[in-house]
Amino acid sequence: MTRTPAALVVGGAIVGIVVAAALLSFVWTPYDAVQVDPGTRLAPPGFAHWLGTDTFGRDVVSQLLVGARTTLFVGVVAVGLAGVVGTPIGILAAMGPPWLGELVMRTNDLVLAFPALLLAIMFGAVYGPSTLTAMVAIGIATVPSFARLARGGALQVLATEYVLAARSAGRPRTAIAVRHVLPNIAGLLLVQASVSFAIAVLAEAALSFLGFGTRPPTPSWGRMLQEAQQFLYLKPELALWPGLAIAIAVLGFNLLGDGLRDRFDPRLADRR
Amino acid sequence: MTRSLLRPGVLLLAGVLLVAGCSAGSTASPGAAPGSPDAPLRIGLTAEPANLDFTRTDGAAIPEALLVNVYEGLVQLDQGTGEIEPALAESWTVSPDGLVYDFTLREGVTFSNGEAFTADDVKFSIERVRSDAWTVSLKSGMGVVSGVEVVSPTHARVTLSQPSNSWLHRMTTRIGAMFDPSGVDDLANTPVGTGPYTVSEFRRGDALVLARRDDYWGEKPAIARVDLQYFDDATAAVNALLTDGIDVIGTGAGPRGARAVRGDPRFQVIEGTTNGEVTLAMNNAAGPTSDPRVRRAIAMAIDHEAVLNTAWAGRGTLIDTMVPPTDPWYQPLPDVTPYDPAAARALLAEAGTPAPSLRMRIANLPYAVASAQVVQSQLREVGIDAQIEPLEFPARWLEDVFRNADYDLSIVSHVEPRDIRTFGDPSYYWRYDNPEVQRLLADSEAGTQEQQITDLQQVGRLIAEDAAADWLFLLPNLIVADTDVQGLPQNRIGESLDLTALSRG
Amino acid sequence: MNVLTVEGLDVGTADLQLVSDVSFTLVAGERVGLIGESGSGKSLTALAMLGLLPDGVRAQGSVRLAGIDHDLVGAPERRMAALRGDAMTMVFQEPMSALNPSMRVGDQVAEVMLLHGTQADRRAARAAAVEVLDSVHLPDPERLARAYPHQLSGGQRQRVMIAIALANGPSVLLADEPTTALDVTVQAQVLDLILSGVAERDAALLFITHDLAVVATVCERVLVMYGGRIVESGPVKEVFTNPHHPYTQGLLAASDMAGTGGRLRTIPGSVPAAGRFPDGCVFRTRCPNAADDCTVAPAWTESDGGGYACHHPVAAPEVPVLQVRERAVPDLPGRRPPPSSRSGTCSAPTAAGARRCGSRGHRCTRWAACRSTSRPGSGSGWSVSPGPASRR
Amino acid sequence: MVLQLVRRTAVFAVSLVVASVVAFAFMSVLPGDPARVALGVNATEEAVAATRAAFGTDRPLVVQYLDWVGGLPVGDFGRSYVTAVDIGPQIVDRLLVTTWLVLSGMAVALVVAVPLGVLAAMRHRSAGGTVISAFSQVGVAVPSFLAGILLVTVFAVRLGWLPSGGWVPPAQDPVEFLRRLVLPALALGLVQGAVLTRYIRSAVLDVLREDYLRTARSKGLTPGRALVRHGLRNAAIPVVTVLGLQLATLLVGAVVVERVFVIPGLGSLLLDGVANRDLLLVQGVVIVIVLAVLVVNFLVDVAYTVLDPRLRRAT
Repeated sequence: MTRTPAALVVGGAIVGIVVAAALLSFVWTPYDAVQVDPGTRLAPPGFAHWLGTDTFGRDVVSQLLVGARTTLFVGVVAVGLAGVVGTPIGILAAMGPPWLGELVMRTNDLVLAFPALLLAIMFGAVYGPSTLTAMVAIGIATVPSFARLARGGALQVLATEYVLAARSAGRPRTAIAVRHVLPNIAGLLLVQASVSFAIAVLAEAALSFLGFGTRPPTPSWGRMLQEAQQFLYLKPELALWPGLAIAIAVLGFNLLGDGLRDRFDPRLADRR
Repeated sequence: MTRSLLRPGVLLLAGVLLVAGCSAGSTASPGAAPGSPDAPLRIGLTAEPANLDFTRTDGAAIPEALLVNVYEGLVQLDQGTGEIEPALAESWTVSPDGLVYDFTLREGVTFSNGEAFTADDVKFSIERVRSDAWTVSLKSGMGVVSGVEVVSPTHARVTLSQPSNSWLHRMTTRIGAMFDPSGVDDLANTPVGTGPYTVSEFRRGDALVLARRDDYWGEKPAIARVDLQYFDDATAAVNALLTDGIDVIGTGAGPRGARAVRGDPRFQVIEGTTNGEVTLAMNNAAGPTSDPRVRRAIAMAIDHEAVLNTAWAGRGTLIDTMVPPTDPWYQPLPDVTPYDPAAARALLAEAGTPAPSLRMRIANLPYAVASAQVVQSQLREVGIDAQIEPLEFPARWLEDVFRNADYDLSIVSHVEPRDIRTFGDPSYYWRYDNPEVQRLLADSEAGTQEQQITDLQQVGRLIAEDAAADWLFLLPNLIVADTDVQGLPQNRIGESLDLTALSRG
Repeated sequence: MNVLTVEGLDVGTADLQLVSDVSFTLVAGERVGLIGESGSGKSLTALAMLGLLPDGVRAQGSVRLAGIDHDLVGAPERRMAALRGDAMTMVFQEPMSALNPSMRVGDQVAEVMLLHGTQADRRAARAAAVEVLDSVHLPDPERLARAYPHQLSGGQRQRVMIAIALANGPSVLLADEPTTALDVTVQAQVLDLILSGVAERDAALLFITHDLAVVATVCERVLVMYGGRIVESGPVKEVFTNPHHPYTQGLLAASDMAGTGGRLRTIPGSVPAAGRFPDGCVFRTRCPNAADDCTVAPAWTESDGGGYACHHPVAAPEVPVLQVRERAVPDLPGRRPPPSSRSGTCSAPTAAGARRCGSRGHRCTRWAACRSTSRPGSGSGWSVSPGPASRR
Repeated sequence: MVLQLVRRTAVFAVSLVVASVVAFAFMSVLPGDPARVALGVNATEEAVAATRAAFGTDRPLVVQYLDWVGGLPVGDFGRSYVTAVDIGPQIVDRLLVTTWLVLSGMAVALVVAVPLGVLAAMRHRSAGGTVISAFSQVGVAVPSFLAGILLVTVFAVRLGWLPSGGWVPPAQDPVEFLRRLVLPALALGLVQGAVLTRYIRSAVLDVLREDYLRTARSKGLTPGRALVRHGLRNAAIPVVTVLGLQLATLLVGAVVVERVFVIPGLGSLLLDGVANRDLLLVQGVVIVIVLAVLVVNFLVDVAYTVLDPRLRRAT
């Protein structure tokens, strides 16, 4: 009845592969991912270059591996930022006085009105496009999802009897937040993190495609796609690889999120 | 049971596809329409003008569209020979001391607002360049003019403060454009000139529509309407060409247009040269690059042929200094800074900076981004760490690099004709201050033609030896067009994309 | 005459048998209780009869309805849909969620009549819906018909459900614990409605519950289910006073009817999960009388208009487990029993009265103690009180 | 109800004001003096000062803000320093284009997602449902610009069925308008459709488990009709929230798709504005996008009360 294992296992495996690729790129890539080699421009896939080379003679496999690093980096920083900022805000909104909760939620709605891409373009316009501005913009745009989730979860936990007991026993608020609330909403936050990660990967790709993300020559899947677009007539597969990489990574994080959701919220087990 | 539920959805989907399919069949006609003589000729370009006022807005996009086509000067460049030839001036004479120019104006010329063109307009236009109304940097070309005199309605006399061999040539650029005093109120949106075309519509983000004037004084162009369609992205322009969305891709699409139509009989490819020197600018006044040894090391670390082949598919011309082959003082200088990584490393060591870290703040244009990656990779080979930072062009690049010279390295294409003279201006963003070069440039203005050529050749050699900048390659004039479009320019040596000779055959 | 004949009904998924070999009949106007613990297969049996089994659950065997020329088991959806809500209807346990929250109550009632052509058009159906709502004693039915379910109380909603179930005059009404989710004070009124409703239409009632007291009051016959099988059946009086099956005995003993004095007896162990019932006698894992021969499924033993399936039936007690005494109930004019016919403190059948009643004391919550139920026309009813045998 | 509406409107207004401050402040932070940028490199200080006065950028920021924000309600977004064109009409033109794009994308998404989502829910145990779920999972993972590139490559460049991009206003040539709308709408809509399919499937699955659906069937409705008459409206309630979020996503997704398909919409106006350092323009576009998102959120709230009688005042 539950398909928990499938989503969790497949999603986990894909994410694992992406992480492994990113880690691998630190110690080994088949070739230097940024070294231009005019002698091997647009080489076809083969023994020397498994997936061929791009217009600068750079090895596609190497770029994909380092691109995984960029992608994960953006995701980790963006989602991390959102989680670290959003979660306490959400818990605070739940535990604090009602007006604070109201204020937080309205601010949330307001931030939600600035979509990630719009924020990133604004940031890029002011500070110049870079991976950093992209990460921060995506992160800020993701804060509301975490705040909202944390607030909702915290309100539920706070209504449970053992927390009421703890409160009536006079335990300090911070202790309650750390000891009771946080552990109980950690699962939901993990689900949100996974889903946000998928969104961050997509956003980074779109931004790099528009030229508001990762700067050359740092390999990024979105940038690879943008560069490959010039060669659609000649070598369409150049666009295929980064496109596939993006799609697979997003799929992986989404599946992982679904799997985790089934885990942490059994009521939803059969939904997706 | 579920089937009955799905039916509306499936039908709706089918309906959408049907509409799409039907219209796909029925509107083959607009695609066929370009065959008719009145159909607009659609030219795809990649840099859209922010507005239509080149007196106040820098950049090549506005004169590309408007000069020669909408605005005319007293003189113009012959696209084939590069010679200066008559335009609104039927003829002219120069006094022996090179200070007084007498222009005899063509009669019966009218502006597109109906006003007649007279010597008063010449005086108005030239003096206007010198006023605050003009703000672009090129206005300095009019600095040598000391006065304009209206001798008669058809006779204008321009007096220079000192002899200038380059002034008449500059009169072929945008600063020589003739305006009507009553037509300068809204230059950004409503240009008024004497040219064969007027701007009939400017759909921002889409197209600039030029319509042929019936009351044009000269030979009327063959094409009644030209749509200059602007694409943010060269790939989109190529797609449009392939799907008959446009008829011509002007420069800007780069090699990918030529690549896409290779072997396709529907299209022709025209390849020539331009004035666009893709220049690796080096800050001569600040940072590690203020040391000439570092600059020379950079120039010698770069394999220019590899840059051209990799970044621009080998299309284009290698140049060794700020002079395109179409200028009279062109000279190859292969031995000044040959590709020699070992020597480059040695020079860096000698300068005491074996591994300098440099900011390469480039224009975010395709050729610059592509070249920068090759250059960066090659510099890395000799130990130079160059960080690429693409800046939005034009605004951000102009602000940070061009105006404030806040850069170590930069890449942009310099398309203004005869822009070697910029090395005589210490405030120009190269921040190159060489009295010898400045003296030679001043001399070249006064002497004979031969003297001018030798002086400028010497300047070319000096700046190359100093590595005042490095010249990566000269952008090609790569035009891809439907086979039946005739009269496309082989070379682009002026500022304008000359539409007057175009026809369909 | 049998209006409903169920024979050899099996319900199961691909790998689980959930209901096995269930057979029984309903006669017109008859009220039959179907009792058993949760998980014994009562609801599945009812859903199988209506053809409303969840995805992946299938029925085999035979369910025949008088006047329908085909077997209901395996009948195409279209045919089943035609008789659901018409010839055979059902009232569910949860009135709070059984009504569409985004549709006006009247429309939901009208729909069932429009659907089966009982009313010709929307306007007529709406008018009829108001009438039906009135017939289930809903106050101000005109206004209520325009209300949304969330504006109604639980009892009101269950009345609406009953209205829907009775609107087309079914020949069989399946009631699946229709009062369980309601406030005890409202339960009696709702039960009244069901009983008077089926009586008026001479419909057969299959009343599913785990509340033996209700069965004792309401039903003439009872079917006892365990592990997806009917383990005992017979007239209520017989079965409740003289159970043969140890499970029935256990149920009776565990029922709170069995007395307030002693410790409440329970059936040891718990109902196994679906598919985990043992071979042979399904009850043997919890049965005090279980012996080796219980690994073989016991045959059906006929007894006193019913029967049981057990190798080691309970010996007839010297004193009845429960005292079931027949009590005369006066014939009542109209559908509503007059207050005077009721015992205890529940004097008014209105919701307000019930609430008052509820607030007076807990005696009322034992509804068997504070109410009697009429079956108009028959003049008889059952009232149950603990017999001495239950205090052992 | 009235109080609720007043409160909601107040929140909406405050949000808008704060958003305008944010947008304005953001652009004021931008390095670069619009007057200098407009005048180019060799401008004299006097000319710069004169231009500043002409632009009004020599006034205190607060005054500039109030001046700008005061014009917004009447559609006066100021005049661009760069293009010397009134921004308001320009934004309106582009917004119209983007609205077409977003709405057609939404239509595609709905046409794809409603039947597929419902089918996937009703058949969620069968192979068909699983296949739909898998496809929607994959669809969610495809960036819309990639979808756009693929669509152009296949249907415009390779097959030549449809134009590769560009825009023709519907009034000018309805057929050509549709032809040019198809691919971008698909690029936007298919991806969003995949997202929506998942939500609809989930919502319908929830509804399918509801008791009232069983009630509907017990009345004699077939599963399909029961779902249509009783389920879909209730399933629509959670889906409307997603639709609201998706409208915002589509609005922003249009930025990228407009780039791929060379469509002169709000997104390309924004990118051009950034490239030309046209602060007023960027400011204007940002506030319009934010306003659109806020309005959509507001409408979602309204849609809620229409769909869910429980949120309405008692009749």
